[in-house]
Amino acid sequence: MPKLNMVQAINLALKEEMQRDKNVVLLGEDVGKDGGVFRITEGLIDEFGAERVIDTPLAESVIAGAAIGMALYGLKPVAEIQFMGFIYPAIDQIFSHASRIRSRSRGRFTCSLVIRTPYGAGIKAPELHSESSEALFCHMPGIKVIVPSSPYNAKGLLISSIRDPDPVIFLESTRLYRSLKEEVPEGEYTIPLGKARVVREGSAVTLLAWGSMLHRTLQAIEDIDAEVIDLMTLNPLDEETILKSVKKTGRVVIVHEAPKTCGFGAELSATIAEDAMLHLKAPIMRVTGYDVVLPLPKLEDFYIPTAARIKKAIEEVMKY
Amino acid sequence: MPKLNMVQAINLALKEEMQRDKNVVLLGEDVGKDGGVFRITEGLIDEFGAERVIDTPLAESVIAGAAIGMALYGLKPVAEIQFMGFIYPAIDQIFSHASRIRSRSRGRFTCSLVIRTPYGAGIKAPELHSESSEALFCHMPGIKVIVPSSPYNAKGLLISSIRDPDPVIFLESTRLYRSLKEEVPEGEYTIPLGKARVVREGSAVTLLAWGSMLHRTLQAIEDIDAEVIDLMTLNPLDEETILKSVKKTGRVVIVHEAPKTCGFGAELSATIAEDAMLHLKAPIMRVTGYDVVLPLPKLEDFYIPTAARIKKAIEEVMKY
Amino acid sequence: MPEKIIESCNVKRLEVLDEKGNADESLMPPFSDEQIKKMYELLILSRTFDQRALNLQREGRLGTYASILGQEASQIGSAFALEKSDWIFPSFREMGVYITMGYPLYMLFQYWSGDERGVKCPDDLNIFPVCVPVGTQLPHAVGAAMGVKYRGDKKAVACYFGDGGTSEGDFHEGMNFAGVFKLPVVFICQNNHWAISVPREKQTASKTIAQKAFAYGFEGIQVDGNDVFAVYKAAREALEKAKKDNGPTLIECFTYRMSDHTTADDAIRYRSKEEVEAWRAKDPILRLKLFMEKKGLWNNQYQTDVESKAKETVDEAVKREEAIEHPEPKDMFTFTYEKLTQRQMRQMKEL
Amino acid sequence: MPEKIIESCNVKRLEVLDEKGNADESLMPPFSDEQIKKMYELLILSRTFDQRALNLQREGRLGTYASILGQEASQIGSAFALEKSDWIFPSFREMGVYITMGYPLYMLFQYWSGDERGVKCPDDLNIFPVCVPVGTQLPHAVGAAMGVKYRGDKKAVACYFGDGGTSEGDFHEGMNFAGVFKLPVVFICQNNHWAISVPREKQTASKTIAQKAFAYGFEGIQVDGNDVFAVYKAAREALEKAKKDNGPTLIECFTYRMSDHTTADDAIRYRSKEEVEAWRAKDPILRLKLFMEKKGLWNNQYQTDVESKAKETVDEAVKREEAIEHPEPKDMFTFTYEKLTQRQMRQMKEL
Ligand SMILES: Cc1ncc(C[n+]2csc(CCOP(=O)(O)OP(=O)(O)O)c2C)c(N)n1
Ligand SMILES: Cc1ncc(C[n+]2csc(CCOP(=O)(O)OP(=O)(O)O)c2C)c(N)n1
Ligand SMILES: [Mg+2]
Ligand SMILES: [Mg+2]
Repeated sequence: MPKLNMVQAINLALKEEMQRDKNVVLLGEDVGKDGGVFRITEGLIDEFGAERVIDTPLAESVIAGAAIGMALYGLKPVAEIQFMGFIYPAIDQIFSHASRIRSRSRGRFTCSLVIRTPYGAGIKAPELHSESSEALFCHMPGIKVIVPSSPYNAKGLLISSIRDPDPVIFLESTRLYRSLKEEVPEGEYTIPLGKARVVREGSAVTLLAWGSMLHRTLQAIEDIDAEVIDLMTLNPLDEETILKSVKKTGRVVIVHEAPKTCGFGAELSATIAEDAMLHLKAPIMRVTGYDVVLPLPKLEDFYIPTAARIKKAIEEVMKY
Repeated sequence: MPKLNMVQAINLALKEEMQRDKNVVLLGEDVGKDGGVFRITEGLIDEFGAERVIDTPLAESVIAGAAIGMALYGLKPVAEIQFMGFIYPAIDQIFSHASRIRSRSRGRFTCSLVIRTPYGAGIKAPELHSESSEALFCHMPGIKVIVPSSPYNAKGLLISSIRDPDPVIFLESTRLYRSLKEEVPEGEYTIPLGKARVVREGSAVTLLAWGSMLHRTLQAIEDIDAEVIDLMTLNPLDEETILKSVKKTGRVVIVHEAPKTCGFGAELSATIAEDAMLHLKAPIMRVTGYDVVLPLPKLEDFYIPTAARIKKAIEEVMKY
Repeated sequence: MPEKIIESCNVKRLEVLDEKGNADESLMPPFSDEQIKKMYELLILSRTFDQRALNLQREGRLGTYASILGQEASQIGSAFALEKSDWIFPSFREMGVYITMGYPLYMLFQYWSGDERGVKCPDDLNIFPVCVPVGTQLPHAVGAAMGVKYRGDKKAVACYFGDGGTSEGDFHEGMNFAGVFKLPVVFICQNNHWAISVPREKQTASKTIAQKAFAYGFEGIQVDGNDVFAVYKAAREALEKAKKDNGPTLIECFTYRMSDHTTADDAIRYRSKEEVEAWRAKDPILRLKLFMEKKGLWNNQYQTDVESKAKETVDEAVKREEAIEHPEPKDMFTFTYEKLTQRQMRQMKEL
Repeated sequence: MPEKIIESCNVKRLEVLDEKGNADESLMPPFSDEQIKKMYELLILSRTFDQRALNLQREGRLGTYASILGQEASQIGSAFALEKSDWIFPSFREMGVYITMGYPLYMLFQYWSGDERGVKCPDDLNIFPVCVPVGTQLPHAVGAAMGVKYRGDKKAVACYFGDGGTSEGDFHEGMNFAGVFKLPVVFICQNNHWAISVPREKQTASKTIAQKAFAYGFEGIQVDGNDVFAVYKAAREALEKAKKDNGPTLIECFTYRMSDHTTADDAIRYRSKEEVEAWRAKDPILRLKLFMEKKGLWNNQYQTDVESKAKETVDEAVKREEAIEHPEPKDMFTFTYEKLTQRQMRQMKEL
């Protein structure tokens, strides 16, 4: 089986879905001839033409909004926002419309679309190229939020996202794009949305992470008997898998890149504090980005949670 | 001392600040001749003229963005977004700029501005007129988020917000605008940002709420020895007051209107689960709006947390 | 020639029917008498609906409502040019469009009484639900038009918005997409001269709304929006152009909002009675009536018939709407996603 | 007259200096020889800076960098018309503007090496930091111009952006505000014909960018953006107009991005060498040189002097920048709010 990196796996998922279903169309800035600034859509315009791989003007709100219109009309648009820092102008379309159309029209109109966007720090890019604002999208009922952590999962989750009848925000860690390879089968397979994945079983502490922070977390474990869960879908949340683990271990460390306050870690912690409190042996710790404006490259490494910080938090909860 | 409702108290705060400081200017849709759709700015255009009470075109992004530009230039703009549901097009300006300008320019440029907006359900308004998305703004370092719960506090907090050197989102509960009156002194007084207020002391359970939900919460208490805290400032959070109370009572119920998932209640719960875990006697409960698209008026009352639901949660934690 | 003119643009205004009911025959669309009567009846029905909605609101039987008074010709004239298979993206002030397309009246009352089910569009129509956030529907119209074009369907997309809507970023981004991709979409701006309390001239410094199309490389035209023939003509031509894949058009319907912005508004606060009175003389129904009278298509009896039929239809719609059972609290969960989430299922039990 | 023209617009293009170095004397601004030489030296300095930045990036001594190659006349010409007290809102590709205003070169290197302190503007200038999200600076410029107007200051605001930036909603909302409030702001669009891989004609269907101003009720003009005299002249006039409170202007500088979009881009993937070569003949420095040579303002010695002075200045800036101590990790906390929050103080301890 071929070993692919995340860029190749995502490209393959798009290609196969486009081959399978003529309704699948791509749109975004530079997704056509250039193949996207990360080359995710490379070659697709050659195979599927400019009508299905649409280079758009530089306008995120209408990229999202036009995708909504296409979805209403019955297409299956996959829109790319060039970096997550540029999704903010599209938030109105996502929050006010994509997430609400099914409800507003009592199911007459639906909004099956995917918005893909690279997220996260670690590639020393300019300002606003390193955002990790997944929590914002998890607060809006009607949207699903997916964050794959490896090429295999990226492909399966993206296929599921494209086929999902509801709007999906699909976040791709820029740091993971080319930093790991994995066996990725050709041909279709899906990974269900809404299900977390136990990456490593253990009984002393539950570690919750997603996207690139999963790998940081795994680096931090060493000889600890930790259970590591890769959430993959943030919303709707797989509480079952999480609570089962927490009830077993009694200790939790949550890791994410975004600033701490109101990050998705807060929801995880609150869910546990509400539904598994009696099983907890220690405070629930969050290892996160700081509550600061994400710094430019020179200080970036100091912002992102390190294995050392994660380890320290694990040691902390192990004290109880 | 005159008894004022929230509309009058906010109007008074604006008026007095405008009298005090010529740099204070208002802008927004219909804030001038019409006095705002809730009449918050009524009469101000007559006193201060159209140059200081600026009716703008219908464009939220530039309302926020122009306020930023004014603040950079040294004015003290107070922008009104007509309803919180229409702040989404301005999020990019708020997140990418208002919150980051001080950091980006290492303090050379600052962004002392207030964005006021009515929030919350309960007045049977059309779609998107009842949003309560405060949590989104709390996730963005660099912004302060204020939610007054009464006329007296509204005036004092708004004066502080206008004088604050950082950008403030100031949320006004539509339901509270005219539903309660309170003694509000003329002349300046400030209420510090970043400080919560213990509304009622108690020792059995800590109830955390803000804005209109504070009143619902108070209605739910009856004969319980509850400590009720009105957060007033959501960000930066007054952890001290909260943790002190929780350490005393060992039980927590959090109440908000926004959908549960990733609402601000999650941050409160997570903060407590991290820093006061050993003092907890019961799960931390959240009584919130449901994870649904906020319904139109016919079902609105079923969406908003009721005193009965709050009471049930209190009873629940009291079982431990 | 170092300072040269490299591009230019003329903005046209179209009028067919004047205030006295005289039509310019050279511009008159080829209507049958039946069509003209049909339009007249739709105008009356829309106004009857509108007045009833205002009354019901006053009686507390309807929520906040946005009146279309004065704008009926802009709405009926343009919608009359549409086919059932066309896609329509309204704002919140297009009751005349829904009515012209045959949307069930009782459902409109249902929507304005605060019940989502009222905008669950019947399957044989493609009218998108009322769009509350101003201007945000343009991108949807554009996206649907991309779908039409992609599939090669012989349909057009109509998108309605107000003069205030033209200030929003989404107006611009949508118009620009339409120009770049040469989309089969017709943008219909009802310039009713007010956006709540903000008058048209404070909304934008451009002399016309129509000229904004020039910025996107396609045609814009201003029509007398109280002239149902002119509106129809412009819409019809633009729709045909769209269906022939000749790209988008912006139509500025020059009209006036005779009522308050909504029932929650009080226009006396910000505009003069004289201005409103001056527009009353331009009433779109009155001038069509004068035209029909001259053509022998109108008499008192006809008027009475049309009015009582409209009243009957509206009465029946109100009755039907008021008989609808209140939505179930659990309904608020059912359409968030295709399937309920685990969390939602637990939350439903709290109801 | 039922179908009548109610408004019209002509779009002008201004050229002063042609590719052979001939200037139209009737349009030539009244420059002294010293001023012309100053402009030439700024062009050379900017290009020297730019080439060095590209080299440093290649060597891994600078982060991603956006070259200004080919656009120097648009930047120097317009900035040359500005006063120190004017306010400037750049995008991310205006190094020539910073340099012309006298911004410390070493700080520009510092910024592009990933250190915020590089855009802490010196107190005697009002240049806003590099703006990464495309088009979002227009609203700020507009707000600052509202401040200027409110205070009655005799200043103007200049706002720079690219052809791609004109597609964003913020462009529209900002331009519309400027028109409505008649603000003292000059919008300078560097139409360099590409937005990363998207060519100008796919960015918008309007023939020119300049004509977009018509949508907002004020003037737009296209200038040859590789002609430093034309750019200066248009900017100067627009700035004077602004300072006289006669409202905003849009200037389209018709130019070309000779380099890749940034050092992270590879333009070969999407555009032809021929196109790039055709623009090379229009080089803005070359034509000024030819002009100066004809006027006796240029010779080989002068060229050598200017180049070596530029090299020296840039060398020194690089040296100075590279001597700066690495920012402290705690620096990332210090400017989030005026004062550190409790939470931040605890977080700082984790460092
Ligand atoms: C994005 C947004 N901002 C503000 C509002 C509040 N609002 C509702 S209608 C309206 C004025 C609309 O004016 P116009 O577009 O001219 O339409 P009209 O009401 O005249 O039909 C405003 C400001 C809104 N619905 N959406
Ligand atoms: C809102 C936003 N979307 C996308 C990007 C990514 N991006 C950076 S520059 C650029 C193209 C800009 O083109 P143009 O405005 O013509 O300026 P130029 O690069 O040609 O100077 C894009 C898409 C961004 N920085 N901001
Ligand atoms: Mg209007
Ligand atoms: Mg460009």
